[in-house]
Amino acid sequence: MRDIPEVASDVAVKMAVEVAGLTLRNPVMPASGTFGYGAEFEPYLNLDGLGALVTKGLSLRPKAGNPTPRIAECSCGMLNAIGLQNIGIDAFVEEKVPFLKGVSTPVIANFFGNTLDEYIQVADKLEKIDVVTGVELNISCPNVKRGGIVFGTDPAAAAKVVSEVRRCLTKPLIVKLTPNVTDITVIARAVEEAGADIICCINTVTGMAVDIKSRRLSLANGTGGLSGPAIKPIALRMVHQVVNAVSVPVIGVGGIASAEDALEFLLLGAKAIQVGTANLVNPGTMGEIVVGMERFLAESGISDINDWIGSLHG
Amino acid sequence: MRDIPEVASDVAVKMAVEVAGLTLRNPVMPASGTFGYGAEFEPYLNLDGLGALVTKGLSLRPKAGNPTPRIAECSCGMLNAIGLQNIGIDAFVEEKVPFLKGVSTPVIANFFGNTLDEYIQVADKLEKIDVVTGVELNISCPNVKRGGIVFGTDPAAAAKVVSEVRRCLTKPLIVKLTPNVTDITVIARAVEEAGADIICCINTVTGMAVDIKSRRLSLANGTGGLSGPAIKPIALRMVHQVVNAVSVPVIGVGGIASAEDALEFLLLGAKAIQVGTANLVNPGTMGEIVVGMERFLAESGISDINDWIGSLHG
Amino acid sequence: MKNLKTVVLQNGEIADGYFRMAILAPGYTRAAQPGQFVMLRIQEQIQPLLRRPFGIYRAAAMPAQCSGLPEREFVELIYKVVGKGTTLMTTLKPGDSVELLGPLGEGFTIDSNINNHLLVGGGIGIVPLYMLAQQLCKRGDKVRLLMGGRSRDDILCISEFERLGVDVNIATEDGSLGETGLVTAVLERELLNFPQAGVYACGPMPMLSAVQAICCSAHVLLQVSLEALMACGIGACLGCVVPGREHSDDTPQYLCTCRQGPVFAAEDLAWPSRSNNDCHSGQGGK
Amino acid sequence: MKNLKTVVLQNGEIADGYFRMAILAPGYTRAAQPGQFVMLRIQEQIQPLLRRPFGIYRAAAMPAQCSGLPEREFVELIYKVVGKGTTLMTTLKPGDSVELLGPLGEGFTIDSNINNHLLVGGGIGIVPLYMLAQQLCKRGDKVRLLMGGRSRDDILCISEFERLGVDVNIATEDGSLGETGLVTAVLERELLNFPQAGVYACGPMPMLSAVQAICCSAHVLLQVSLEALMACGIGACLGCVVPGREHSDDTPQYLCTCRQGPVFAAEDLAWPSRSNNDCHSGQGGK
Ligand SMILES: Cc1cc2nc3c(=O)[nH]c(=O)nc-3n(C[C@H](O)[C@H](O)[C@H](O)COP(=O)(O)OP(=O)(O)OC[C@H]3O[C@@H](n4cnc5c(N)ncnc54)[C@H](O)[C@@H]3O)c2cc1C
Ligand SMILES: Cc1cc2nc3c(=O)[nH]c(=O)nc-3n(C[C@H](O)[C@H](O)[C@H](O)COP(=O)(O)OP(=O)(O)OC[C@H]3O[C@@H](n4cnc5c(N)ncnc54)[C@H](O)[C@@H]3O)c2cc1C
Ligand SMILES: Cc1cc2nc3c(=O)[nH]c(=O)nc-3n(C[C@H](O)[C@H](O)[C@H](O)COP(=O)(O)O)c2cc1C
Ligand SMILES: Cc1cc2nc3c(=O)[nH]c(=O)nc-3n(C[C@H](O)[C@H](O)[C@H](O)COP(=O)(O)O)c2cc1C
Ligand code: FES
Ligand code: FES
Repeated sequence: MRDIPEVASDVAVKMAVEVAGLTLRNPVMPASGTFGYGAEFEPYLNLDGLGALVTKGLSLRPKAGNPTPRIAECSCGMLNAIGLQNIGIDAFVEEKVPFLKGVSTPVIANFFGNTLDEYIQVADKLEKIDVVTGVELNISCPNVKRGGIVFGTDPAAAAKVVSEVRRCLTKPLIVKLTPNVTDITVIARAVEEAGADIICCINTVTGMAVDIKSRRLSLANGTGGLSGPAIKPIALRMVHQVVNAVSVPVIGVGGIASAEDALEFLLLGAKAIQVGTANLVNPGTMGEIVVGMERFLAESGISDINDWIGSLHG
Repeated sequence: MRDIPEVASDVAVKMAVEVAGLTLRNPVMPASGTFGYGAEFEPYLNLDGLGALVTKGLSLRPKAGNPTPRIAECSCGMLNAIGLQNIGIDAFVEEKVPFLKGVSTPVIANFFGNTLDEYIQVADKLEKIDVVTGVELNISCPNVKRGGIVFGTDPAAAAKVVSEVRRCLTKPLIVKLTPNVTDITVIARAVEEAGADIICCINTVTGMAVDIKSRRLSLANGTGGLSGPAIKPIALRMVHQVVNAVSVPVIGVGGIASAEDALEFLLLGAKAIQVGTANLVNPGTMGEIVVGMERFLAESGISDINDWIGSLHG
Repeated sequence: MKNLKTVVLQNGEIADGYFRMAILAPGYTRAAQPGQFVMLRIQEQIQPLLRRPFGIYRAAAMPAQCSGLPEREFVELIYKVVGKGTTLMTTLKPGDSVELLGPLGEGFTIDSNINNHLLVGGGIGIVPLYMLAQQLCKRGDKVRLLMGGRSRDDILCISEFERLGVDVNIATEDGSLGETGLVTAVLERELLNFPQAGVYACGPMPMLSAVQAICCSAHVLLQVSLEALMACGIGACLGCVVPGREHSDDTPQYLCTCRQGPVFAAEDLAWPSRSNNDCHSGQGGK
Repeated sequence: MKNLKTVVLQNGEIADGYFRMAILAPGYTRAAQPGQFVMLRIQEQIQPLLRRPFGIYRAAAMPAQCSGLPEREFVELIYKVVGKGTTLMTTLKPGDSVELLGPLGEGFTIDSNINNHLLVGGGIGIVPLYMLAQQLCKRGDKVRLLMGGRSRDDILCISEFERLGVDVNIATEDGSLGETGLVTAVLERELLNFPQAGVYACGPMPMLSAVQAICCSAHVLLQVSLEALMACGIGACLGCVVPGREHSDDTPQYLCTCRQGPVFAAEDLAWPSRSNNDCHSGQGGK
């Protein structure tokens, strides 16, 4: 019986990365919606040992989310239809920002809107919050009819929201893409052109579960977002595609649960990675990932993680 | 230690289904490319106990397929980049048809072409092979640059190939769709309109794997098709969408490995199901699925599987 | 709250389909409160992906042994085999590794003005009531357990409650043990005898609804321990919410079962019974 | 060829990182041919998804016991722990369930005109050679095993070959057992002594390539047992192919390792060595 290892190591590997103006202690950060607002993980993790903190998706007004059941376990994955429940941007400032001020890690605020105007209003507010170092624009949530899917699957709509939001923001702007499209490179290029500093992919893959005993869909919402190890091959493919399609840096997400998983995304050229579902399974995961990456790189004779990033052999 | 159960049971459940002119003993059939040409499974399965046999995808000329490595295991799934290796339609007639004549189960020939003309030529030939009861048009293989992806992701191109092939065929025409699209209902409606008798979904989801030890992509082809339990939630979602979008019957495929999995797809309204990767893991799977479905239905007091199909509660 | 990489000490069947598992758990004797739960990771594998939530039945310590083994704290779970995870749990043997996240959630609130307590359990709902009974008995209060189940096989651990000094009433639907019928009938009767009692209930939702309706009309305080699908157990995913008192379809109000619960004052929740709103005056806050 | 739902009889470490497992396998003593393999399903779970291929080391029967146990046929595997599946295999205990698909593939072809045999093994490549040695020794032929490995830990089961009457030469790269160096050096030398020998090799690909080049120049017949990634093991998925003799980038020719192999006549395969084509006249078909 042992405790979860701390985020620290004396292996001499330089882990810091620069991602379009964001200076990160290491390339590991949580995926939005799987880390609450950060404080929930304090007992299990040294928050100051992470590359960044990413908040639950914020909207202009508080959002109650979908009816229950909201989650279902699947083979090597889970479906969620939380429906973007969140306390809203104002309560975030009041209730969560004070805690985040005490953390030395850069804070990235994930946000979304139901309309273009809402996106802009939230961006305006986020620009003014000091503790927010960067923002992550979610144009990809597949759960809420008007909360993303229209923006994220159509290149013109995606470009529009990105350029509008861009105008309110001096902070680094991450745009998070949905995998539920025929060709993710088309969307990636559109949002790059519209002013995205960083592209983050992927959000969840739309899925469904059904219960043959009750003969009902398992989620009250019908469909939900598939996440976890099951989607890692899809995420790797899309990160590879996007890295080769755009020149802005890419953050890889999808099914990362171990240092090896994280190293795979970096090898394909992702400059940083996010951990989602694995935080729910084991709140100490990200600490273990940082330590594991350092160990692997040290053993491979690599002293700077930037030498690993994108170093895939022909 | 016991042997795999036979495909047979004395439970009094009517298992036969009618699918657009195809009369099937039960709704269970193999997914193309995971069952060879049938004979490979004789030692493990009573071929006459299946709903249908579906062949490996056939092309006009023999096809060598992709270089190796061609497969990679993933969490709850596998990637394949076989590249549609097959013996070609003529060798099929010479070498495989004689065996298939000895099987009482309807034979469905899966096929594809690199060009519209090739599709038509193969369809012409299949129409003339007596033992072929139905055909399955693969417009969805994601592995071969010109062998499908263009047809399967664009509604106009999909409709074109379907209507051209339709003209050569009196036999029931199944069209198999790729999941790698933004909105599968658009493609489904297009191929329905163009003359598909049955829609089959889904083919594999494009994915990738990478090996951090060799720092290479795991598949020689780069990307591959993800299959197995990992994709079941995606397949269920798409089957649900397509069932609600078209009026032709739907065959469900993707991650089915047990009777419960099969019953889920049928509950959503699929009229039949295909088993792919699970055949590779356990060549007796389909026999176990048929027996397991009968048992479940009998225990649920359902005497005709048609009463189960589409009986999802509001 | 910690994530312990620890080991199973004991695991065995105690009744048809019910198992009891002891897990090495330093710190739990002091930290665990009645009504709290743990998230158990059955094996360090990807499948099944999610941890499983289980109420804490008991936290205790094995004394140090002459053989040199030091004192060892452990936590005990009692689980019903229902699906993939619990089936896998039955295969665990002493020494097998598990991960234990906990103790989690808000447990029962003990009101010092109430000295008479009715604990109502249905089947596996017995679990969170034992530590509650321990604490209440330690205060010298009068504690009565009303235990229901389908048949005698669903009535667990009764003698352990009796040893604490708890009076026990049993009701089974098939009459194989105790009275024949539902435990809610017993509750209605006992509330006549103890009209000032505090009620604490854990069991299937239909039972909890019936208990709520009864307590509501009897104007007694009720706390319920709920189950909900959980991914994280720590308030991060918002998968485990239940409708709160103010909930309506138009203005949803969701409470987090893993963090604001699993024990709730009944009056904080939305109940199907229409009389609910009338209750709130009668029932005190948690 | 059958899929047996069966049980493990024995499983234990025989050298650092190498295990030996016996599995109950009715029918195998008659059915299994030297060089064939099985696909093992380690547990009836979704993860790891695919079966793992293993050569058949030996198939035999335990005699009936006075205690009433009937005669039991079993198959023995020897495996190296390299990844997820083989790590999981080390945890299997007697009585644990596994599924065994086999015996599969085409094994070694024994040419009755050849009476002198050189078996070349590298590390775990020893596995398919034991049954081959059994059969060749039974014919009264002269059989010599040339065994290579990184260090003494990689040299397995030698005494069992010796008990069959096989002469054994060992070479290790670090010199910790036998000669220092590569087994291919031993082969070159022995081919001078036995210029008419048939050669049978199993081991890592670089070793097989070197063996092929040597046999090619020596004009002796070579059979090689290959490894390939496999999903099905029965010729259904076409995942396991290797380039055949006629293979080129323009006109690929693929052979199915699980069905046309795993043992191939070297001349039927494509080899990196340019001298390959010159060989074919010198080497007979399998
Ligand atoms: C706070 C809390 C305390 C609990 N205490 C106990 C206890 O002491 N003893 C006991 O036997 N059970 C208890 N349960 C229920 C227990 O968590 C489930 O029986 C268990 O998770 C089922 O897992 P499975 O893999 O066997 O079932 P499966 O049906 O295969 O599980 C599939 C998914 O559904 C979830 N799930 C299934 N049933 C339930 C349920 N009733 N409640 C919550 N999630 C469920 C699983 O966690 C898993 O994510 C408690 C639940 C909660 C929320
Ligand atoms: C015909 C044949 C006979 C074999 N006989 C033996 C034997 O007797 N003893 C022995 O120790 N090993 C043998 N191997 C190799 C053995 O199959 C692999 O070592 C094993 O599959 C590794 O599984 P893993 O889960 O531990 O490794 P992982 O790397 O986790 O496996 C991931 C995937 O790669 C595959 N894989 C990894 N290494 C190999 C390999 N070398 N060959 C084929 N597939 C591989 C696995 O099957 C799995 O699908 C044989 C392989 C073949 C094809
Ligand atoms: C419970 C849950 C809630 C999520 N909420 C959000 C969200 O609010 N905003 C967002 O952009 N992504 C959200 N996601 C998606 C994740 O950030 C991530 O993109 C996805 O889960 C894939 O990564 P994973 O496989 O590591 O979980 C959520 C995912 C889960 C599982
Ligand atoms: C090895 C392999 C080969 C395949 N070959 C074909 C093919 O030739 N034609 C085709 O339409 N689909 C092919 N498929 C896709 C399957 O038919 C099926 O649609 C997919 O695997 C999803 O089902 P599953 O999860 O049950 O495997 C192949 C799949 C695999 C795994
Ligand atoms: S289980 Fe994740 S918030 Fe409660
Ligand atoms: S492993 Fe499937 S064809 Fe050989």
